[in-house]
Amino acid sequence: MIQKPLVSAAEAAAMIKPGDVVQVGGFLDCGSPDGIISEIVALKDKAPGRLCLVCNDSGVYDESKGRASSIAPLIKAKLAAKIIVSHIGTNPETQRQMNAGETEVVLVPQGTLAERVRAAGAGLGGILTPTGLGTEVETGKQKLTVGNKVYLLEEALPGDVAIIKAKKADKAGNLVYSKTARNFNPLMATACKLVIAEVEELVEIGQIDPDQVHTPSIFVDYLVLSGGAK
Amino acid sequence: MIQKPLVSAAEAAAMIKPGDVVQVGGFLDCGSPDGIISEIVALKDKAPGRLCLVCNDSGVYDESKGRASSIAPLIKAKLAAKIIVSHIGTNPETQRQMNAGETEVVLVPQGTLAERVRAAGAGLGGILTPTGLGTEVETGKQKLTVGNKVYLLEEALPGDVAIIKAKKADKAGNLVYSKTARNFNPLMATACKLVIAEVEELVEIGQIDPDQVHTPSIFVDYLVLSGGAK
Amino acid sequence: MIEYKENKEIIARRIARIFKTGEVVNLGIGLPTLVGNFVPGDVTVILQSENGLIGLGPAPEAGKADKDLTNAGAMPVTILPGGAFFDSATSFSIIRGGHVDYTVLGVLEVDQEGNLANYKIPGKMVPGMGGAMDLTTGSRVVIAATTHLEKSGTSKLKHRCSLPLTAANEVNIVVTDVGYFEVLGGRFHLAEYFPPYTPEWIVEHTAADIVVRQDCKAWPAEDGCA
Amino acid sequence: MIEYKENKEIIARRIARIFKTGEVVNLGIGLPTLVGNFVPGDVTVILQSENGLIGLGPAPEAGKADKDLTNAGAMPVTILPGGAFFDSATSFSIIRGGHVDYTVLGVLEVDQEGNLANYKIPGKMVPGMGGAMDLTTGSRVVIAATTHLEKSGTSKLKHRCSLPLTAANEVNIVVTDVGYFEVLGGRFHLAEYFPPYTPEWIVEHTAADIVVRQDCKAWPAEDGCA
Repeated sequence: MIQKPLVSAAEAAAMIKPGDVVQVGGFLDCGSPDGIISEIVALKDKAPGRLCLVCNDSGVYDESKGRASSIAPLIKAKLAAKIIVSHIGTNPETQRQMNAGETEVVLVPQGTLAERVRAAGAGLGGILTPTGLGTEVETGKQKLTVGNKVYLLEEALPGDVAIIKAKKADKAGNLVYSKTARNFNPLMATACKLVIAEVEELVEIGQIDPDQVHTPSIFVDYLVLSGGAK
Repeated sequence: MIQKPLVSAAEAAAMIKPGDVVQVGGFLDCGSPDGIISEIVALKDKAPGRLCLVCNDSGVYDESKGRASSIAPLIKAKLAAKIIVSHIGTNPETQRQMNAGETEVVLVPQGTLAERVRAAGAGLGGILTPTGLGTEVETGKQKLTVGNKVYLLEEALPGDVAIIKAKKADKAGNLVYSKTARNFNPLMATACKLVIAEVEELVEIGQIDPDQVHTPSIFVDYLVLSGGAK
Repeated sequence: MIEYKENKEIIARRIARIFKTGEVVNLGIGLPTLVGNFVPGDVTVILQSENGLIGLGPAPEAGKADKDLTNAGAMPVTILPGGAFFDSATSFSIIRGGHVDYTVLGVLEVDQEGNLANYKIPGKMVPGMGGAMDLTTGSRVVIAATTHLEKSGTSKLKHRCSLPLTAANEVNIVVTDVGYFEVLGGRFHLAEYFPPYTPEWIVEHTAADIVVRQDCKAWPAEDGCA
Repeated sequence: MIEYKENKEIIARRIARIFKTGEVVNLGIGLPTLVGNFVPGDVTVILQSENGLIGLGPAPEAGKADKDLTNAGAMPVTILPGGAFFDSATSFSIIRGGHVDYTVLGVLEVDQEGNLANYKIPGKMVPGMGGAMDLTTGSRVVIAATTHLEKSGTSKLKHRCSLPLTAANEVNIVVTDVGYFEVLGGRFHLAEYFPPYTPEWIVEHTAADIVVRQDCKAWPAEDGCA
C-alpha cells in the first residue's frame, strides 16, 4: 500500500479554496477535526474566502464560557457563506447571522443529510425517503410513489473538501473511529474530492486488522496528527 | 442486553413459510449459511413451498464434482420459484430451469442489488443509480435527472426472512464477519422481517468491542451455531 | 378547584411504564431524557441514540467522562455490555428502517391529527429538526411528552398546529402532566387522568377535541399500583 | 502473409503497463485476472475486488487457502498489509462513487461507440452481469481485454454490438492480441500494433471503423523497450 502524505493542520487548512463546499465531521462537541478548524480560523486574513459548510450541526457556541466546538469557530469568524446542517440550536451566533441575513442556513433532517452525503460518495443521484413529507422540507422537491408509499426525492450532496476526525490511522490512510466520534466522518470521507483526516494516533501499515477498518485508505488523501506534531 | 434465542439449523429452516422472499447471504462459495440451507433442503417433503430467493448469485453447482454451494442446493431441489441475483454463470442448473420455464430469474447488477437491499433496510423507497442506463436493465424503469445526469430509479427490495452467515456472535446477537465472507450478509440483516444468523462462534455479551460490531444485535432475531451443535 | 402545576416527573414516570423488555427506544433531548430514570427494574429496554450508538448506559461517574462518548445532546454517557457504535447513516437506517419501537419527543405544539411541531418558531427561534423528522417517520410508536399548559396557561394540545410541522400525522401517544392520550381518527382519546386532575378539568383546559374513553381511569390507580 | 494466433499473454502484458503507482484497479474474471501477473515491479497498483476487499494479494501458498478469503471468481486469494474488507454496498460505493481508476473486463463484443457486451447471449448462455455494469459505469477508465478474433475468425471489435449491452458508451481502451485501441468519437483509434501484425492487417481484419493514429507505433518497441 502507498503511504499518504502527513501534513500539518496549517498545511491542510491552506488546501481549502474560496467558495469550496467543505464537509466537516462531528456531532456537537464530539468527533470534529478541531486542529484543522483552528488553523482555518488562524488563516483569517488570507482566509479561503467564504465557504459552504456541511456538518451535522453548527457546533456548540457559548461566548460566556468561551466554548466553541465543531464548526462554531468558523461561523464566529464569519467564514461561512452558507451552512447545510440539521441543527443550530446550540449555537446562537448561527441564528443571529441567519436572522441578520449574513449567512444562509439550510436545515436538513439528520437522516436525510447522512443519506445525501452517502449517496454522493456512492455515485448515486439521490435517494427516496419518507422523511419530511407533510412538512416544509418537502417544498420544491419531487414526490415519487413506490409500492403505494410516497417518498421525497433527496439529491446527493457532494463536497470539494472533507475534513474529518478519526482516532487512529495507519500510514496508508486506513481509519478507525472511536465510539460516537464516528458519526458523519466515514460518510464525508467518501463524498469529497479532497479528504483530509485528522487523527490522534498514527500506526504502521499492517497494524490495523483489515476486518476492523472503518474507512479504507483509498478514500483518504492527507493525514494530520492532532496536537500539531507533524 | 437481551439474549437472542439459539436454535438448531432445522428449527431455523422450519421458520420459513411458503412463498416467502428469502434473502441469503454469500458470494459464490464464500459466506453463505450452509447449515440452514441444508436443513431447508432436508425438509423437502414438508418443504416451505416454493420461495423467492434473493442472493448475489445462484452459487456454484458442478454435478460431476458433487459441488453445490450457496443457494445451489435449494435450486437443485426446485425450491425456488423465482431468484433475484446478479450472476448465474457458475450454476448451469439455474440456467436449465430458466430456459425450461421452471424458475423465473431476475438479473440485477450487483451494486444495484446491494443498494436495493440496503434501501429496504434503511426505510428508503429506492435509490437513483446510473448503473444499467442504455442496457436492458433500464426497461420499464423510471429515469430521473439530477444535476444534468440521468439516473434509473431502482426500488427497495425487502424480504420476509434473511438467512445470513457470520464468523462470530455474542449472545445478544451482535455479529462480526470474516474477510470476504461479509459481502451481502450485513445488508440483508437490515432488510428482512425475520433475521436468522448462522455463526461459527458464540461468545458472551461484552466480549465484542462495540467499535468493531459489524451488525448490531437489534437486527438479529435468532442465532444458529454452524456444525449442528445447539 | 384544581390548580395546574407543572410536573415533568409524572410525565417521565408514566412514559417509562409503556415499554416492554427488549423494545428499542430513542429518547429525545430534555424532558424525554428523564424517562430513562424511571424504567422499572424488571424491564430491560434498549436505548438508541441517533448520534451513533445502541445500548446507551447511565451517565459516567464523576471524572470518568470520555470525550468520544456522548448522547445526542452532547452529554457524556456510557455504553452497556452488548452495545454497539455505528455511523450516522447506519443510525438512521435503524431509525427509518423501522427498528426503533418508540421515540419520545418534546413538543412546542401537538394536535389532534397527530401533527407535532418542535423545531422552529419563525422569526424567533430556529433550533432545527436534528433527527426528529426521521425519528417520527421511522419509529413504530411516536410519543409526545409535554407539560399540558404553557406558562401562560395556553394548551399545548391543539386542534391544529400553527407552527411549522416536524411530523405530519405521526404522533400516536401524548403524555402530559394531567393525562395519557391516544391519537386516533383526528381526536385525542383520554385513556388515563392523573389526579388531582379529572376528565372534566382536562376537557375544559385543552384546546382540542377530546374523547374520554369509556374505560378511562385514574393513574396511578387509587390502590397505589402504578 | 500473417497468420492470426491467439495470444492472451500479450494482452495482459500490455494492459499491465497502463497503470501508475497508487492507482486503483479492478480486474475481471478470466483473461483480465492475468494482468495482475505482469505489473512492473516498480509500480504499486491497488487491486480492488468487488466481493469486498481492497489490497488484493497473490494466491496463497498451497494448503494456506482461507475459505473466507476469495476473489470475485471464487478463487482463494490473500490480502496485502494495509488492505481492508467491506460489505457489498461499500464495495460498490467505491466503484460507483468513482474511486476505481481502471476496470479491466473481458468481452463477447465491443464496438466503436464504446459499447460492450459480455453478460448474455439470448437463448444460449446467460451468465449475468455480476458487478460489470457498475464497474463500467463507475470506473474512470474502462479497458476491454479480448482476443482480436473469435475461433471462427470473426472480429470481436464491431461497428455495433448485436448482443445485449453490459455498458453503453463506457469503453475507453481496447487491448487485443494485435493492438492497442482508444475509443473516441465513434471510432477505434489504433495507437499501437503488436508485430508481426501491421496496421494494414489490423484494418483488414476488424469489422469496425479504425483510425490509424499518425503516431501509431509498434509495441513492444523494436529496440525491445516495453
